Amino acid sequence: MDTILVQTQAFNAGELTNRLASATTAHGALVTFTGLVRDQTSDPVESLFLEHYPGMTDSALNDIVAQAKTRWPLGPVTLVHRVGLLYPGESIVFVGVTSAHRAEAFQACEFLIDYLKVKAPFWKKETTPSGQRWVATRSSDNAAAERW
Amino acid sequence: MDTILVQTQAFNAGELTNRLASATTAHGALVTFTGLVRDQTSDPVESLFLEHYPGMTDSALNDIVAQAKTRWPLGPVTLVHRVGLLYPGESIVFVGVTSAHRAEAFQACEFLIDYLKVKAPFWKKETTPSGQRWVATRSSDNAAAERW
Amino acid sequence: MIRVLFFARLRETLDCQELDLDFSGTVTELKADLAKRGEVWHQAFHAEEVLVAINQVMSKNDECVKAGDEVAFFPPVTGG
Amino acid sequence: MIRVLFFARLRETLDCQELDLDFSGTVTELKADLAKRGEVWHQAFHAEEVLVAINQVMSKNDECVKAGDEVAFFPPVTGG
Repeated sequence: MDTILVQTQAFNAGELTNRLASATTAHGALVTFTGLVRDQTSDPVESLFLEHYPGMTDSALNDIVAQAKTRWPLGPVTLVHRVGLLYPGESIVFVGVTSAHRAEAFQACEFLIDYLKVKAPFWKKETTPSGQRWVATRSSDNAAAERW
Repeated sequence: MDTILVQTQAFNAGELTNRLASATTAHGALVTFTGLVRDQTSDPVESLFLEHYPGMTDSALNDIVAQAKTRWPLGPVTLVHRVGLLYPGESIVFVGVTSAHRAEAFQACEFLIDYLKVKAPFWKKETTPSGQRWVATRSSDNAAAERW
Repeated sequence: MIRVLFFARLRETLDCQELDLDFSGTVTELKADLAKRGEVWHQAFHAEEVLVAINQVMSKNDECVKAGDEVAFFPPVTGG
Repeated sequence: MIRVLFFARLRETLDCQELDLDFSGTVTELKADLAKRGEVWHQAFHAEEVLVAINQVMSKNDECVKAGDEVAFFPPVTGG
């Protein structure tokens, strides 16, 4: 019923959205988050490499989804994260949550991405015209995760 | 750049999601809300009729989107609301918001649907085995809109 | 003349979609006039919450209605 | 024997992906041992924030590592 995937292939956020929408008629609210590779203007990102800890990512994502399900009454949940080489405009992560009411769906979706950002073992390395650099942690991400 | 529509035809939430995702590479966060006709088990909804005030809905939706844009730095926004006859499992409303950062995208998306729920002239009438009934306002909807 | 519109449950209760009236005054005064049209009208404007839009913008009871305006009365909205 | 893994910037800094070691003790003690492997190792484990997972679960410095465990060290995560 839930879909939790870590994959090198591109995914289609719209298809994942529609699959969730048709997965249940008992849950009237569907909230999705899609994170995309941004094309910054100052030092443009040419590509992004997403490294991960293969043995741990699956269990970390499953654990985060399980936590969300103890906190809110949710229907089907989809969580897909890409690894490997990505280009601007491509989708990195998709989080889709269904629930009977919208407040719960919004909260659970934001919780999932906030927790994923600080608890799942993925690391981004950007290639720009001035070279390669590991993306630094944003303190706002820690603050966001600590709210829950 | 924004898409604001009131229509009798069904819409495809996934297609709207993908269109927003490809509309911008400057905004890395995309949050969508889809509201679906629920199939309740107690007194099952056979169909839903959505009445609206045609002259006013467009301006009300445009005004709500304009308000969101003064509050948060947003990229393209999509808001589609169906009217007329709908069946369980069909989508009633789609709200899609892009922003550079996810917190703003989540807030703006929830603001838009919260405001729409109390400020846009749509009314739902359900047909169930026990007859037709106008859907009652939920006090939680007023509370949700007053938060902002 | 003003045009008065009714929507949803209110339209059904009153069995009336639209009226053209000679009127100028506040929304409160307009409601009082309409309530005199019969028992059903009295009930509808006194027992239930009725929202108003003037020229397609949500308005308040103390606002003024003038010739040429479109005034719409309806129950609390339930879209989304 | 334990297996020690390094990821991302830390793996690059240490130029090391994986080690097999004879060790038992706390994570803090393991870090101290690793820091003795050279200047780069000393710097990496003292100057920067290093997270640890034992058997693929996020762990703390005071937790114990025993034979057969997989211990991973890495910088703060930046996925999503």
